[in-house]
Amino acid sequence: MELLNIQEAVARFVHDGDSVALEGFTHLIPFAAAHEILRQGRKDLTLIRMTPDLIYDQMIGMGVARRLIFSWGGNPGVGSLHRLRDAVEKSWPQPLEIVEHSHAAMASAYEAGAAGLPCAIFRGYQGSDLPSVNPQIKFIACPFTGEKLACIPALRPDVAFIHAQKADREGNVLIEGIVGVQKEAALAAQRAVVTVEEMVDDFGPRSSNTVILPSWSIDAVVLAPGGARPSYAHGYYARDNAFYIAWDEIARDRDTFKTWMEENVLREKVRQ
Amino acid sequence: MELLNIQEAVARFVHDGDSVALEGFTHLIPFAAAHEILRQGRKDLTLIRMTPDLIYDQMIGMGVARRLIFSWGGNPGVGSLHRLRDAVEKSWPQPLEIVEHSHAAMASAYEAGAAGLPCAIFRGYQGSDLPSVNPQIKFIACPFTGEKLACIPALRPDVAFIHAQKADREGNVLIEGIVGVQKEAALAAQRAVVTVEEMVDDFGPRSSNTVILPSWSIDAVVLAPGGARPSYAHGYYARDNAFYIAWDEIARDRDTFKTWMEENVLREKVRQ
Amino acid sequence: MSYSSQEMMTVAAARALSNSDVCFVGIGMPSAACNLARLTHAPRIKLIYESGTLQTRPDVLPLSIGDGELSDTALTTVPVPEVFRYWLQGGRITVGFLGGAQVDRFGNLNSTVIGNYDRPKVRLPGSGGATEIATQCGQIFLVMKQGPRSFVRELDFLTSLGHGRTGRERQRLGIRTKGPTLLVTDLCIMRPDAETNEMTVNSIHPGVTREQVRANTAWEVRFAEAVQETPPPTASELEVLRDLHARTARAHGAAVGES
Amino acid sequence: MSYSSQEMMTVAAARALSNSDVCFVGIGMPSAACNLARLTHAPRIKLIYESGTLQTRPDVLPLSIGDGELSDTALTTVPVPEVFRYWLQGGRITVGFLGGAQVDRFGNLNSTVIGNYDRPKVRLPGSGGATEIATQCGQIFLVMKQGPRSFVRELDFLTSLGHGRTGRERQRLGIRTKGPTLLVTDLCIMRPDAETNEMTVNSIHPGVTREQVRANTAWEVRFAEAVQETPPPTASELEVLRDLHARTARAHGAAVGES
Repeated sequence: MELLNIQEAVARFVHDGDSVALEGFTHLIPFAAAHEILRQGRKDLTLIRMTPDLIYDQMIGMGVARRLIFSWGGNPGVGSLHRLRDAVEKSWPQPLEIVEHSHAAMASAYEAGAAGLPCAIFRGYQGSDLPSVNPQIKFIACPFTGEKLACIPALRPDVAFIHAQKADREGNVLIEGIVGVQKEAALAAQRAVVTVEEMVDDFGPRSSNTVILPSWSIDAVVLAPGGARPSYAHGYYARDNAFYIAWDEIARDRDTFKTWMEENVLREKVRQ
Repeated sequence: MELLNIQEAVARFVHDGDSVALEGFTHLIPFAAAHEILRQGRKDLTLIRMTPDLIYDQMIGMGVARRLIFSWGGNPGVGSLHRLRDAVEKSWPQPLEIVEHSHAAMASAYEAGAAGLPCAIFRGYQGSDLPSVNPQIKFIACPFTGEKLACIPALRPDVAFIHAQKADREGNVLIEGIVGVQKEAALAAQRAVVTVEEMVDDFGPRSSNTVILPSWSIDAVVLAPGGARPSYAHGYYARDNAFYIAWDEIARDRDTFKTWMEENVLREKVRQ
Repeated sequence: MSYSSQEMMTVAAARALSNSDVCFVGIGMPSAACNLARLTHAPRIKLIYESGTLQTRPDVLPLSIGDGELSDTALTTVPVPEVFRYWLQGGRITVGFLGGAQVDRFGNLNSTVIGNYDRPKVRLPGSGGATEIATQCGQIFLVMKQGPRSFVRELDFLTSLGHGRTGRERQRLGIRTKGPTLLVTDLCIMRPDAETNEMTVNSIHPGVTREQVRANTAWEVRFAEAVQETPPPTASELEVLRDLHARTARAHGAAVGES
Repeated sequence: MSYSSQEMMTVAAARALSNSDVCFVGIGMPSAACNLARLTHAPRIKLIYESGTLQTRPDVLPLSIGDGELSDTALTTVPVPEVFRYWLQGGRITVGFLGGAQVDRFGNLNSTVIGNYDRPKVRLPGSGGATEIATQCGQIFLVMKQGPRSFVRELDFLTSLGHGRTGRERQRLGIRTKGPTLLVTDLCIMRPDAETNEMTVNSIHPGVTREQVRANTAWEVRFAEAVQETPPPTASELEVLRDLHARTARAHGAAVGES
């Protein structure tokens, strides 16, 4: 584990063509990391996320992705992800290959990745058309009961970014609240970077079973207060629901989107 | 979920011939439940436990088991489980069929049971003789990589007993410290009974990610303070290491063992 | 007391829930219906959101499936793989709420694409949890606004299994859960026919005609022998629902989560 | 300073550990060696017990793998399925310590039975975590008292794979971890031969003769070209080790966990 800034972490760990998971199930979405990947101009990425959310709508709209592995691509409680739709429906700004799963499948595939397995089995996709459009969905028979179970490849991203509340001075990371698939994504990845709200000397008194990623299970910690905005960080700030609603208008039009990204994401580079 | 006493819970939920898991990985071993099963004279049980420990040494020595599914059968830090050995080596007091696994296998099999799956896959048993003596260990090929993975049946006990720190007035159960496979065992079982140190009105302020079994996921809660002795309950009492050492002498001899059980376990019935 | 068709739909869905239900809740109308049930006749209902919040009691409706409010008021919050593996696949959920862009007469759902999968006219969000919710909850309540483009003869894509394209698919696949037992719309309530599993109108909301129901269904919709009139929302149901929406609007700083 | 052969063994095992190790620790001698390393030259070593305690720093040696002390002093404690799936099988452990009732010249272990499996002379505890520890840790350190009945020509049962019955089994099975790279006994230190993987004496403890090593090994034990004398325990190593044992004895109320 190394303590890096976000520029260093992205420069060091994200390469053109990588498969990248920026996870965070509604909570703790690592926007700061995504924005730095955009500023550094990475391309040809395979993006992996259960819920692409605004974070991948932005990345897809900026043309960094050639492939998306996902299970639910909407703006939660609001509607469509217009940039994702534009890419799939009209190949703008470039064609986007999609590998589509259900949530249960993605969650099991991250779990299998964290567990070092090549594949995950679960009872899934029964009666659904999804297996007919995703060749990565296969079925195997239980050798004891004969039951047909779904089997999909484990997710093993080249690099995962997650956001967490705290790191201590050793670089251990504490996550609390809706923990989603963040721990699994970090453990499943070849390289894992955690952006955090806060660095503390010591986590202090806590439950024995607190969700902690030890320093030796991740590659870098980056101090990034507010790094999950406009999503939220339990104990730090609330979800900016108004922005999620406003995004519908911003992203609906290609030019409005590009202008917004230029002004609010890409120009950040100059300031630093 | 019902609130029962231990006599009612055993009478209601444990039948002759059942497969029974009394779990607790070193911590929170449900001795009070085991002793009541002995007092009620159940027989022909299939006992399931990763570490049979003193709890199953007692049950096996008293002749209630015809079958044992396990992965490590020693007295931790002390030596042999003499009653288990006597049953396997000399069929005393009756023959004991054994189904033997590794810890990784048992843990994955409980996980699969909790997840409602018929089997578990993992990377295991490579190069070991165990598959040659346990026909429940099979191997399947990953359909994506061809890798050979171990596959074993999920554990789905007829009934599981676990011990926990607290239940609230709704019958939700809180477990803290070394949580072992207790949650998985309870969720994998057809019927689950939890003995607890303490009943509280409400768990009060706590971490969002506290290990809690909701009332609707278990069948009964039993108030049984000290119910894990001579093992321990984090926050309540320490492990009685001296008793674990003393057990070596008690259990070494058939008559000494029977006398001890008679005096310390079976006679409890009279007192109540 | 006057009410909207959206309110009628939410109330009708809420009434189908009971104190003994453990409910897998989606965002939007299902969330409103489940919380309305919890705040009225079913205070002991257990609500689970796929973000891992078990037995949660939000004071306001969440905008997303993973709002902080859900975790703050939950009995506990577990990882997402655990929610799908131990709780949903483990068979512990009695009712799942689903909707989609299209439904057919057997309660199958499309939430994936309009048009061809590889060249979609409209790319929809996709399955999310729906595909396994549809087969692993004890029963499924469908809630959707009715219209001829959403209540279709044939789905463009079958995302989540209802009773299958023949009405008999669940049995053939060895699925032991019941599938769609209820379809609540803004016009009526349908239930599967005991013989064919075709979703059949059992109850029509006050002021709605059979013609309206027919005009808003692309298949030849069947009516049960005895069709009831849905009891209108009571004053107290409406009051609780409107309070919930008012609190939600204040909390989110915008008029969201309508119904 | 005089010392026992048990102390020599513990110290020799401890020295093989470094600050960069993440160690899967068993009870007894491995626990003493790992904690001795942590309290002397390797303060940043990470110790994991199979009860789920990650990065634990016990003040006294645990009697069992799941003593409260381990959880109280751990960074965090995870469920047992997670320890075996995410942490061991996930490939995050650099060193595993193993021992058994029998070891053969290729470092394979028997902790299952003496005699026939179905009619055992002595039923041993069994695998526990050992079978997968043996193949999934980066490397394995074996620690066992040497004797002709435990250092055998042929195992009665192969519980945990070393280099296999031919010395080449790991490669054949596609296993990428190193297996036994070190065997520490009360008499000597062995390492696998670079060509054959046969465990070969590299270092003999002070005061021990080659004859003693031969007499306590049932196979024809090989010696490396240059055999060292193991440096004896230093005064500070012994002091820390004895303090640890004294604290442990006081805490457990009995003289357990020796060396």
